[in-house]
Amino acid sequence: MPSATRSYWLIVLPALLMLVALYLVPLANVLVISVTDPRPGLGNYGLLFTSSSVQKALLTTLRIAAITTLLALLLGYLVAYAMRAASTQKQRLMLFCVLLPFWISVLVRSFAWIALLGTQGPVNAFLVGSGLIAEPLALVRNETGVLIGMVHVMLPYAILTLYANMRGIDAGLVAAARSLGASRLQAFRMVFLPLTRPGLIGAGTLVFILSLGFYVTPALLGGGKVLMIAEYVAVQINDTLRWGLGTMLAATLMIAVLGALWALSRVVDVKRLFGA
Amino acid sequence: MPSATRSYWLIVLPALLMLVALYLVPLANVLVISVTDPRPGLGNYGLLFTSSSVQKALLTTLRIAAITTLLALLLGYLVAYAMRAASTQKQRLMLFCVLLPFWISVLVRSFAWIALLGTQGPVNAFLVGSGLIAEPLALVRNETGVLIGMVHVMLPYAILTLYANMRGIDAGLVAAARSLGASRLQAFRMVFLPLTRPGLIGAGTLVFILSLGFYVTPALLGGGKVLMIAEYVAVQINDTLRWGLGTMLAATLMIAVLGALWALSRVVDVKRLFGA
Amino acid sequence: MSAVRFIDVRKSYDGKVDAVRALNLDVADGEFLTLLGPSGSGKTTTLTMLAGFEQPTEGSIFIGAEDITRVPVEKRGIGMVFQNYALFPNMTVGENIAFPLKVRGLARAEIAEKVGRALAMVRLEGLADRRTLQLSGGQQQRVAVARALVFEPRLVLLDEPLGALDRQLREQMQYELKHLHERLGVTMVYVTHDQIEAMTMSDRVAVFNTGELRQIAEPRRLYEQPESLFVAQFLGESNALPGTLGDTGVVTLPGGERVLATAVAGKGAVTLVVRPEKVALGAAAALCANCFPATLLEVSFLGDQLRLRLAALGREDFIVKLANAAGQGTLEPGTAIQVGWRVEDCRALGH
Amino acid sequence: MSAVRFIDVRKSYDGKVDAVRALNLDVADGEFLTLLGPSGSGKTTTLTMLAGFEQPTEGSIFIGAEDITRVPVEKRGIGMVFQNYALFPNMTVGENIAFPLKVRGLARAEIAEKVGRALAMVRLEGLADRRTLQLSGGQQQRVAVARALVFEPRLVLLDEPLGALDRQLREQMQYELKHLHERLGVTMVYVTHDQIEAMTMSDRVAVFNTGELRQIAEPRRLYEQPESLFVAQFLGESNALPGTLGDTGVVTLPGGERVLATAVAGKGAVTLVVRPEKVALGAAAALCANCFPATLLEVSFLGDQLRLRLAALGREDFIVKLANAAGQGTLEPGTAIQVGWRVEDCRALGH
Repeated sequence: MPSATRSYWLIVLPALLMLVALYLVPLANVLVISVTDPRPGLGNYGLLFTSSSVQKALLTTLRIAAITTLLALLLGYLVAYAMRAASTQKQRLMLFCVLLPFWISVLVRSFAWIALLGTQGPVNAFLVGSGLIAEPLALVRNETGVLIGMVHVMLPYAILTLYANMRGIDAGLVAAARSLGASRLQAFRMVFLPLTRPGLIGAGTLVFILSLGFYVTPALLGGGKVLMIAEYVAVQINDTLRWGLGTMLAATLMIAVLGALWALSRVVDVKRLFGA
Repeated sequence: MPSATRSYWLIVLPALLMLVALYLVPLANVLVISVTDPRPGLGNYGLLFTSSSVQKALLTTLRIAAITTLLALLLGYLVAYAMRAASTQKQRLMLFCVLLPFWISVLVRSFAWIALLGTQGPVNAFLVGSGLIAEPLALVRNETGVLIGMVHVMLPYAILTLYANMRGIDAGLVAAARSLGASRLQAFRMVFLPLTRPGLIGAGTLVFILSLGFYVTPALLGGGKVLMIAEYVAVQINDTLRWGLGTMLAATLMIAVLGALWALSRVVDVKRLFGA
Repeated sequence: MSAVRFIDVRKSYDGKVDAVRALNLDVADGEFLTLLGPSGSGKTTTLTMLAGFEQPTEGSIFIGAEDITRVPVEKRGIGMVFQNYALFPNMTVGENIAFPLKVRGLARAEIAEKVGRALAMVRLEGLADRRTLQLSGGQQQRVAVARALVFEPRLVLLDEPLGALDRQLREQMQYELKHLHERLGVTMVYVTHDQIEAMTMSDRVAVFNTGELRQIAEPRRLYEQPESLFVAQFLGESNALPGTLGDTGVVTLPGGERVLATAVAGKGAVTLVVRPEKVALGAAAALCANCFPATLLEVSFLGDQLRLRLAALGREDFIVKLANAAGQGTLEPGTAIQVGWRVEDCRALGH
Repeated sequence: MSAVRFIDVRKSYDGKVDAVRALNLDVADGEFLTLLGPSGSGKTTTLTMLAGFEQPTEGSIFIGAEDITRVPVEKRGIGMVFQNYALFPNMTVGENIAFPLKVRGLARAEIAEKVGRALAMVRLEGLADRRTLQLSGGQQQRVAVARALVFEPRLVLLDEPLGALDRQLREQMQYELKHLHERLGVTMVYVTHDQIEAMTMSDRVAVFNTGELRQIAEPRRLYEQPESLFVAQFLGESNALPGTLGDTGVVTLPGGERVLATAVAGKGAVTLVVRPEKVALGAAAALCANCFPATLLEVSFLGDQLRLRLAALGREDFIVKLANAAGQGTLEPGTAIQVGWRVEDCRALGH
C-alpha cells in the first residue's frame, strides 16, 4: 500500500503545515518578543510582581472573570434545564435566542447595552418615571456594566455546554430514581445534579478562560474605568508602544489559558464534552 | 396532570423571560434608536443611499467578507478533508490547532499578527535577509493584513462546520462508488463533493455573517485604513456621538444577518447542520 | 384477590387517538404475566400507567385493594427494570442497589445487609464496588433486577429487559429470570415484542394490538387456540387459507376443497389457520380428517428443523415444518405427497 | 475452473496478530458460498480482500485465471452489496442503479434500458425517480442488489445485507435473494453471522473462527457432521458431554456410562455432541444403540417446538427438542423417561 500512504500524506501534510503556520507561529512569536523587547531576559515578567498597575489589572480581570463565571453558570443551568424540559417548539425558540448572539457583532451588542442602561436609556427612564428611584442609576461605564455585558456574552457558551451535557443524560435515569422511591428533589440531587458535574466544570472553565481575554465588551461598557488585561495589552501596544510589556501580558494570558485547559483535561474528558 | 404542567411552566417560563430580556430587548432598543435619533423617521436609513463614506464602508465590508469567505472555505475544505483522512492521533493534533483560537483572546492574536507581519517582523526580516526582496513588504495596516487576520479568525468556524458535515458522510459511500467502478477522482466528484454541499453552504454563510460584523481584527490589522462597518459604527458612537447613524448601521447589519440566516434555512436544515 | 386490576382504562395522549382503550385486566397474585404486541400496540402504555409515569385518561387501576390511579410514582412501591437498565452511572453497583433503601431512610447496617443479599441473589457477589460501566450487558441487567427487588416491592415491572442482549445471553437470562420468579413468588408484569420470549417465560400472556387487549391466556392455549387471525399470525408461523364456513364446521376453499375445521367464527367468510408443524405428510396424512394432494416445491434446511414449501389447495406457499429428527427420510423437490391435519389443529377464524 | 481461489492468504493489519491466516479457499462457478463466523473471525477481512479494499499480507487471490491480488477495487468488476446498503443519498433510485454504468461510459440509451431491466428484476418498477431516503428498508436493500448486478459482474459479494432488517422482512428477503441467485446463476459470496440464514441460503458454508477457515461443506453436512466442537456449537444447539474415547468407538463418561459414538478424533479426551432434536424419548429410545434413564425437569413451550430439560448422564442440562406436532402426549416435570440416540447422531470430537 505505498501508493495509499503517499496519497494520504499528500492530503494531510499540507493541512498540518498550514495549521501550524497560521496558529502556532504567530503565538510563538509573541512569546519570543516578550523575552527580547526591549532587552533579552525575563525583565518584563518581573513587572508581574512589581508593577501595581499590572497587578491591579490582573486582579480586576480575575475578579470579573470569576463573578461572570458564577453568574453565567447559575443562569445557564436554569436555562439549559428548562430547554431540556421544554416542548420541541419552545426549545427551538430558546435555542434561537441563545444562538442569536453568535451571529450578531459583539460590538453592536455592547452598544445596545450602553444605549439601554445609560442614564438617558429606557431602563433608567422607566425606573425614574415610575417613581421607584429618584436619581438615575449608574449601570454602565463601571463594573456593573461590564458584568452585565460579560454575562450576556458568555451565557450562550455556558448554556450550550450545559445543554449538550444534559442532553447526554438519559431521561430514564430520573424516571428510574422516581420509580425506586425518590421524590422529585431527591432524584435531582442524587442523580441529575451529579451527572451534570462534567458540564458545570466544562462550562465554568470555558466561560472563565474566555472572560480572561475578552476585550470589546469590557472596553466599551467599562468606559475606560474598568481596566482588564486585554484592554491593558491594547493600551500598551497601541498607545504607549511598549511591545515587551504588552506581549508579556498576552503570553501570561495564553499560558494561564493553556494551564487551565490542561487542568480541565485531567478532570473530565474534554473531547467528549464538546462532542468532538 | 395539572401539577406536572404547573411545575413545567415554573421552570420554563422564567428561563424564556430571561432570554428575551437579555437578548431581544437590547437589540429592539437599537432598532428604536435608529428611527428616533436625532429625530423620528427613516432619515438615518436614507444615508445608506446618499452618504459616500457609508457606501464605501459597506462596499469594503462586503468585499472583505466575500474574499475571507472564499479563502476560508477553500483552506477549510482542505483541512477538514485531511482531518477526516488522518489517524486519530493526527486528528487530535489538528483539532487542537483548530480549537486553540477559540480559547485565546482575539486581541492577543491580532497583535501577534502585527508583530509577525510588520516591517520589522520576522517574516519581512527573513525575506529581506534571504535576498528574495529588497524592501520590506507592507503586510499589515492594509487590506492584506485584514484579510490574513480575518481568514485566521474565521478558518476554525469553516473547518468545524465542514468537518461536522464530512463526519456525517458514511465512508462506505466512497468505498461503494469505488467498488462499482469509479476512480478516486470520480468517486470524489460524483459522490463526496455533492454530499458536502450543505457543509459548504453552512460554513460559507457562517463565515460571511461573522465577517460582516467583525471589529477587533480589522480595526487593529487595518490600522485605521480599512474601515469596515463595525469600526464605522464604533467611530460614530464613541467619537462623534452620532447615535442615530451608528444604530442605523448596526440595525442594517442585524437585518442583513437575519435575512442571510433566513435564506440559509430555506436551503439547508440549519438545525441538523450544527447538530442542534 | 388479584394483585393488579385495570378497570375500564382508556389512555389518549393527544385527545384524538386512543393509545389504550377499554382495558380490563386482572393480574393474579404471584403471577408472571407478559404483555405482548407489536410496537404501538399499547403494551408499553399499559406498563407506563401501572408504573405511574402516565395517568389514565379514564378508568382506574388497583394494586390489591388500593386505588393507585392518582398515586405518584415514588409512592407506589413498584420495582421496575428498564429496557436499557437505567443504572446510575455516578454510583457503584452497591450504591445503585442501595438507592431505593437510602431514599426510604433505612439504617446503614440494614442497607448493607439487604444489598449483600440482593447481590448474592443475582450472583454478583464481590462486584459491589465496581462502576456500572465496567460491567457486561448481562451483569448490568442483573444489577437492574437486584435494584428493583431489593426493597421487596409488591410488584415488579420489566420493560423489555432483554432487548439489548445478544441471542445467546438473552436465552440464558430468560431462564434466570423465570427461576428467580419461581423462587421469590413476587408478581411480575413483563413487556416484550418477542413471542418466543413471552411463551417461554410466562404463566399467562396478554396479546395487544392497536390499543386493545386481544386475548389473554396461557402460552400453549394462546398458540394452539387463538381467537383471532391477529393472535394466530403474531405468535408463530401459520398457513392462512381464506374460505367460507358453512354448516357443521365445513369450510369451502376458493378451489372447492372442503376442510373440516374447529369453528371459532360464525358462518360466512373465514380464514382457516393451520400450524406448519401440525401438518402430517404421506401415510400419516391419510389418517387425518383433512387430507389433500400436494407437490413438494422447496426444502429449506434450518438445522433442527426442515421447512418445506408445497403446492397445495391452489396455493404455492403451503408451509410444513418437520423436526430434523433421527431417521428422517429424504425429500426431493417435485415429489407428489399428501398433506393432512386433524380437525382440532385447524381453526376457522372470523375477520 | 473455480470462480474464485484464495492461495495461502495471510492478512495482518498491525504486523502482530493475523486477522486471516493460511487461507485456501475455492469458490465454484455459479455457487452461493457463505462465509460464517462470529465477529473477529476473519470472514469480513476475507470478503474485504476479495473486494479489493485491503491487500493480503501474503498469498494471492485469483478470479478465474486472473491474479487480482494487486488490482485496484474499481478494476475488479465485482458487484458488492453493503450491510447498510450504501446508497448514494444525492441520487435517485434510477441514478444509483445507473452509477456503475455511467462510470463505465456506456451510452445513455443503453444505460436507461439496463436500469429498467434491473428495476424490474428486483420488482421496483416505477420507483426510478424516488429519493433513496423515501424507501423502506426492504426497498433500499433491493436497490442495492440491483446496483450490484446491473453491470453484469462476474462475482457478487454481499456483506450481511439483511442485518438491518426486522425478522419477518429478513426471512422474506432470504428467499428472494436465493431465488435471484438461482435465476441468474451468478457466483455469490455472502457474509453473515446468522447460522440459520447461512444454512437456508447457501450451496456451501465456510465457517471461520479466530482467523482460520474451520470447515467448508454443504449446510446439512456441516450441521450433522461437524469436524470440530466449535463448528458443532456455533451451528445450532447441542448437548456437549466430555468423556474419554477408547477402542472401537466407545466413549466413557465421567459417571462411567458408555456411549457408542462416531469417532472423529483419536483416542483420549473427547467431547460427545448430540443434537437435541435427534434424541428419542420413551419407547423409541429403547430401540437406539444408546439408551439411558433420565428425569424430566422442565418443559419450555416455544410454539412450534417443545424444549425439554432433563437430568441425565449425571447432568441437569440435557436438552431435548420435540416438534409440537399433532397428537403430542403430555409431559409432566418429574417423570422418569428414557433418552436414546443412534450412533450416527452422536459424534466424538477432539479438542
